[in-house]
Amino acid sequence: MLKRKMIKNFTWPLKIATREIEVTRLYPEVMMELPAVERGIHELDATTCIGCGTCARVCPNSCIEMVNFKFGNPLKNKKMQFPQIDFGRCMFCGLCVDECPVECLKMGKKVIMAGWERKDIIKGPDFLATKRFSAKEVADLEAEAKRIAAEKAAAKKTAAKEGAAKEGAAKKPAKEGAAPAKKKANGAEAKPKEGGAA
Amino acid sequence: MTTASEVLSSIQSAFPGAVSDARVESDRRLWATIDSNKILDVCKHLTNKLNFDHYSGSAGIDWIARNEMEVVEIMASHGAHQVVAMLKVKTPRANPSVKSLTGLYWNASWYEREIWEMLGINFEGHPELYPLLLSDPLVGVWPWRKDFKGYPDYTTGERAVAIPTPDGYTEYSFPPTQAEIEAGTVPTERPKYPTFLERETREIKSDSEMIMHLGPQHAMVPGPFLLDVLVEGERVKKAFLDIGYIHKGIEKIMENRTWLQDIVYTDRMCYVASLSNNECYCGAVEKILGLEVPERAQYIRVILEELSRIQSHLIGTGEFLTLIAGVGFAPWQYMIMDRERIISLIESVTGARLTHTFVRFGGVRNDLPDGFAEQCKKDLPYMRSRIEEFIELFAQDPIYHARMENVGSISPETGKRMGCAGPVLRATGVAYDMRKEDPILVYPDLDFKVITGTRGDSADRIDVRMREILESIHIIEQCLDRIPSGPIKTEAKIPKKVPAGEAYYRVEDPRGEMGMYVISDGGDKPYRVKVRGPFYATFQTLTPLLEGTYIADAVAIAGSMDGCPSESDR
Amino acid sequence: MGISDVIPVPVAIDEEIEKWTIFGQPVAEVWFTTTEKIHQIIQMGPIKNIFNWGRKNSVYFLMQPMGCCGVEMFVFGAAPYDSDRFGCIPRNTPRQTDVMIISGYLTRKYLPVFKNLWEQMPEPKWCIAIGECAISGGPFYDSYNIVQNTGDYFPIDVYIPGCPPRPEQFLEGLINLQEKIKQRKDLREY
Amino acid sequence: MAGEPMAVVNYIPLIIFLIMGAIVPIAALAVIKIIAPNRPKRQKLSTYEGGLKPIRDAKIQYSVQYYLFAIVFVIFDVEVLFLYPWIYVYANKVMQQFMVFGLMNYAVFEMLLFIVVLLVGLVYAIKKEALRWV
Amino acid sequence: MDGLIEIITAFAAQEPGIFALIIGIIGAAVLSAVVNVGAMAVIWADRKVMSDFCNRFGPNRVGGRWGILQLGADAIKLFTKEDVIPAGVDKGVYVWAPIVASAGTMLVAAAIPFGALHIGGKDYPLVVANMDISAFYVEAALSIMSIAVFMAGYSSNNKYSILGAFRGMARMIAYEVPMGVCVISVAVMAHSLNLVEIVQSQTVWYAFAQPLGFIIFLIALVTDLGRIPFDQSEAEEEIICGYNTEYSGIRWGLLYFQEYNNFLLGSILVSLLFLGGWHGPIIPIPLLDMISPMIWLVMKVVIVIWFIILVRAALFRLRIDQVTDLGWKWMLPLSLVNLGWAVIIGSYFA
Repeated sequence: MLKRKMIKNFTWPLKIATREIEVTRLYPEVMMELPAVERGIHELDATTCIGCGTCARVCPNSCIEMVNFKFGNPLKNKKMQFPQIDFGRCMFCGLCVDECPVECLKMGKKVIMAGWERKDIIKGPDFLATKRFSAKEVADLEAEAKRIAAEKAAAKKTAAKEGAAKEGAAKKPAKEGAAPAKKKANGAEAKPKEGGAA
Repeated sequence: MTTASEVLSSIQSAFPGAVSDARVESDRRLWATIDSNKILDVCKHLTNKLNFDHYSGSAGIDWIARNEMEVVEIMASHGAHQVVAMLKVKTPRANPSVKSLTGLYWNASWYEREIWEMLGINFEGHPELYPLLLSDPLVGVWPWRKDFKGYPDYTTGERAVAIPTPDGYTEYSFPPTQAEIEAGTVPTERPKYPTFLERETREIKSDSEMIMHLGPQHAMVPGPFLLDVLVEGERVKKAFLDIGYIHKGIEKIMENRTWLQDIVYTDRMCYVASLSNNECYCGAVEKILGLEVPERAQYIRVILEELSRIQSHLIGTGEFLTLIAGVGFAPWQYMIMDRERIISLIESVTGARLTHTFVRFGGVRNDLPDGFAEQCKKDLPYMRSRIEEFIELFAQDPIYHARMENVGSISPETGKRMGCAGPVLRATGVAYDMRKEDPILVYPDLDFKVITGTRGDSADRIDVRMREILESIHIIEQCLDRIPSGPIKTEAKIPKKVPAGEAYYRVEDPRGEMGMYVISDGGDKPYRVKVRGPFYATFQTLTPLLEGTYIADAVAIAGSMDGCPSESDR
Repeated sequence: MGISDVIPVPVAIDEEIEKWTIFGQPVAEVWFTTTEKIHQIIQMGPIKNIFNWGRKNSVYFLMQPMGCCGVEMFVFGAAPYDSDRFGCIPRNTPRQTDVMIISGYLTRKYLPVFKNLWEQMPEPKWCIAIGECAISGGPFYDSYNIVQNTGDYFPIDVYIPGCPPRPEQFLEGLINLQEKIKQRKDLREY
Repeated sequence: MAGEPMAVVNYIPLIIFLIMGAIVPIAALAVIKIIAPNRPKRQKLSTYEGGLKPIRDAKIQYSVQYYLFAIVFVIFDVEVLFLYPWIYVYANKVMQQFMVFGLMNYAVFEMLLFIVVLLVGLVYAIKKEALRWV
Repeated sequence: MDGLIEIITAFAAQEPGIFALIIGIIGAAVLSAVVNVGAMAVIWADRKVMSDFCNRFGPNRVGGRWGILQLGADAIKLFTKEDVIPAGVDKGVYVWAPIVASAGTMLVAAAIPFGALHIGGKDYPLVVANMDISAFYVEAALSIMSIAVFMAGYSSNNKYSILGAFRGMARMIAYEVPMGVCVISVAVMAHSLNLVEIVQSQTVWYAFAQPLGFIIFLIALVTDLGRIPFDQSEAEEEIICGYNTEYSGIRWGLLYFQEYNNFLLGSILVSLLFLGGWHGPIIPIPLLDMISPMIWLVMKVVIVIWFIILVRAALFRLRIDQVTDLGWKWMLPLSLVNLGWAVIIGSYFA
């Protein structure tokens, strides 16, 4: 009995000591391979984001805020609002990703982030967007958006006119119909301009 | 086998008129509203005649619309039958007071103290109605009441004012803002009671005794809690436990988030067993919703919960080893190394290391990745061989035996009476495992044993955990063989609003029986979520165990409980 | 500002010392001028750099697990991530530590305790906030018992987001702290 | 060796070493007086005990049982001290000629007797639980 | 070479006082450097070997991949750390504890032979104070550390410290007697208490001649050094850092350093008493043959140090009552038995 006691205590560390070091992950030099489903730092596909704000609403921690960002798709995202994530509050639960209707928000394999100041870890769409349009493309799309808006406004006007003509009523309803259309066009224009100037 | 309806009829025949409203959900669940004057007799009857020897906790609910409060006593049995009786006792909201069960059940003390400090329900006959989780200035605001305005309207954390005390310490006060004073969230009258320190200082009887703080910052504590020992020499004469240093108010927060968002909070209750907590919450909600989980999703859940159990036991035991052997001891590092493998496996499915948010209503978040089964088949036999090595290491080490054997022994009767949970209870020889008692998911189809010990001491607790890992590996291997293909989420649409109802769901957490009592009032947020944490139950038993031991033993006992203060504090 | 402020002279022998002279000068004055000179030399650069090299390569942290991050802190110190590579080892008493890792929820009950621990650390000391709860209160930001904005109470040098951060991020925080010490950009002047 | 006079000069280096051993830490402490920061604060100087304020002073009356240890130690240590001069007797060539029972020399016999007495004393102390830890 | 030695011996015979003074001053200067560098090497080895057993790297960022400068970085940091003397401490004792520890180790170093030079077929031991009773003296001086531990713990006015102090003292007194008896058993066989003579008399290593004594001495030494499984006086998981809980900066550094100093000196003592000291075959290469006794001694010391580090990685910590029980109820009787054995063996087979 006595001779078998305590032997393993010594043999096990000795056995391990003769082995090559394999368990230590050599972080600063080599980042370990993370699985495909890793919930790391968010990646935003700005070309498809529609700026609906679902992510901001579903976040249990309300760490997502919608901010302006100019390199998106004004066709889909008229307000040009994109998520800005306060990583000082994000808990990487993935609910925003699950709930995103167009799957433009993803969580990537990148996990490393450190900030020397509190504001360093609040990351706007500029940091998050892995896919984005260039300034020129945005300008094109804006023009496109303008054109579409104008077309729509024209269509509405004509529709309103037709309606008015059909009903043969007074000018009032026609005016009502036209005014919102105009406003919409203005709104679509104003936001990107602001972004463009900045 | 006793069923819930039999229990109900037994109560009704023994105490006619005591049960005012009853609902038998299934063979295993009974909801009954008991006359508040007869609750003690009913409980006695249940315990003596119907084998309800497991007081599983109680929940306080503030029904502000009905202008009444409710205390739900959760009663179960240690294996004699599988009925969980939920006995509701109603009390008016104006001056809430119910009878205390501490005379009948030793472990009722903490549950009732918690309800008192959170909801202000007085318990007649409770010997020491002191605050448990909250700091002294917060007592009297009754934060879990529905009309508590401190949350979420006015959050409190931002205005701490540091006050240096004359003897060189800093205290913080949180002076009320104008808005809070107007809203009336500041307690005007506080109940009078001695503070924790005053209470324990009274116990010092002679000059050779001293009170030593083991915590809140101490190498022993896995999270902040205060274990004070009154020692003479090195012999512990009395131990005091103060928890609540990381009380986060999860139950209150969960009432103010949507059903889906709440999953996130269950993760953070016990971070080394977050999958079990996910499962517990989602299972309860699924029960209310009446959702069926696809079989593949059930298997995935079982696999991950067992993996989670393995890693939890490994880190628990690893921490324990550092306590009795110092950080220089090599094998605890081997445990952490092995745990990394399991963590990698879990991470490859869930995408996170600790907080998974993986289980969803009616399914799971994502499917098993390609190559998962192969990786498991590679890692699990390795794990098994390692665990066998650990068991051998402990078995042949005389110092380990000298340190651990007959240290902190719990007899089966004491274990039941004190309401221990999980490996701590099973080490005493009571085979009480939720996977067998209250089977969920596909556990009934799987073949596994409930591991029990014989002596109930610290060595046994570790041994039970180690052998449970082997059993978990066995379960996972079966699951991998049997897992069918198919959807991982139910096809039924999950509504934003959950219909009114209530459910109590129990799972076997790595630390034992975890139950969640979820009440819905038909809104998009839960009306009340009550968590019955396993470590909360086990934690209470710590203080009587420590009496008469040495300080080194006290550390070993506390370590062998595999503590998770985050879960007990919530 | 010198490395040390005024060297306190013991009260009892204060007068005694004032009488002493060396080379015709009062001893206390010689002492003060000498230390002043030494501080000036240290502040000039090279010696300070050596000091900072030593400080940055020997960062002992206070073992204080507070939440989920506490578990990762455990792993961070153990074999799989091996913080010892950077000369960073856990100590249990604040008296012997250099960096406080806030690894979780800071509650109202715990704040004074934590402040005490922080104050009892000898300078120079640094503070790393690990995880959401330590940075902003995290998911419990609106709880009645949680202290938000830890930065108001502790001078945090490095913020590491994550919930909990991976142990790699602990290392990243450590490396950032080392960089900060090296560049003397940490919040405290020594 | 036995029989040679003790060389007193051999003890001179000890004094030098003692001074040297004391100078090194004193020099280190002097260095930190100059180069280390010094910002005493009331709270910094307070006693550490898990972050909380300690309850009462640490200077307690330690258990009396503990001092029994010390007493037993003194007894045994003094007895063991007797063994050191004995070695000189044992090593003495002259002494080795005296034989007891024709088996062993006188010094050895004496020593074995002494050991037995010590062991009896030890057994007594253990039986009386003088060596039970507090 | 021989002439030089002759001159020195002649001088030593003529003016023993002055010779001792000169040797003392040179020795103190050299040895304090050697011992301190040695202790740093031991700390470094402790960290590196420990990490080996855990399959990790240990310090590898400063001073190449072996992390040789890690200790330098630690030392610089400790020197620039704030000097905190807590308000409640008994200041005089608190300040003096590290100094006592340091002086104690230097006293040990004075009497320990650090090897020998093999010149002209003769071993010239390298020892500063070659006393007649140096074995006894060294064994006694090794436990000055316990006094320092008690001073540090008792003056700190901290509950963890005070328990550490009492534990350290109880542990020391439980193992001091067996350790002394083991030294006596060795002296019985060697017919001398002089360490040099003990080494020279070891035709058979005393580890083989009296294995029981060797084991007891090793255990007692580990206890004296306060290393696992006998590190109760600073059991980190029970009483934080034990006696040095309230020590910070260089004061803690000194205490910590002296532990390792003692570790080194204790290991040398084991090699001298039981492992044949610098005995070993002479390497037949010029110059190397001169220092070959040193090489053997260093090898033995390294093995002893490595073994004690292995023990730390392999064993659980004992409880303090078990430690004292083991000391009084097993070690002391067994050491007396060993003494009887040594006496009998020594008088019939020596």
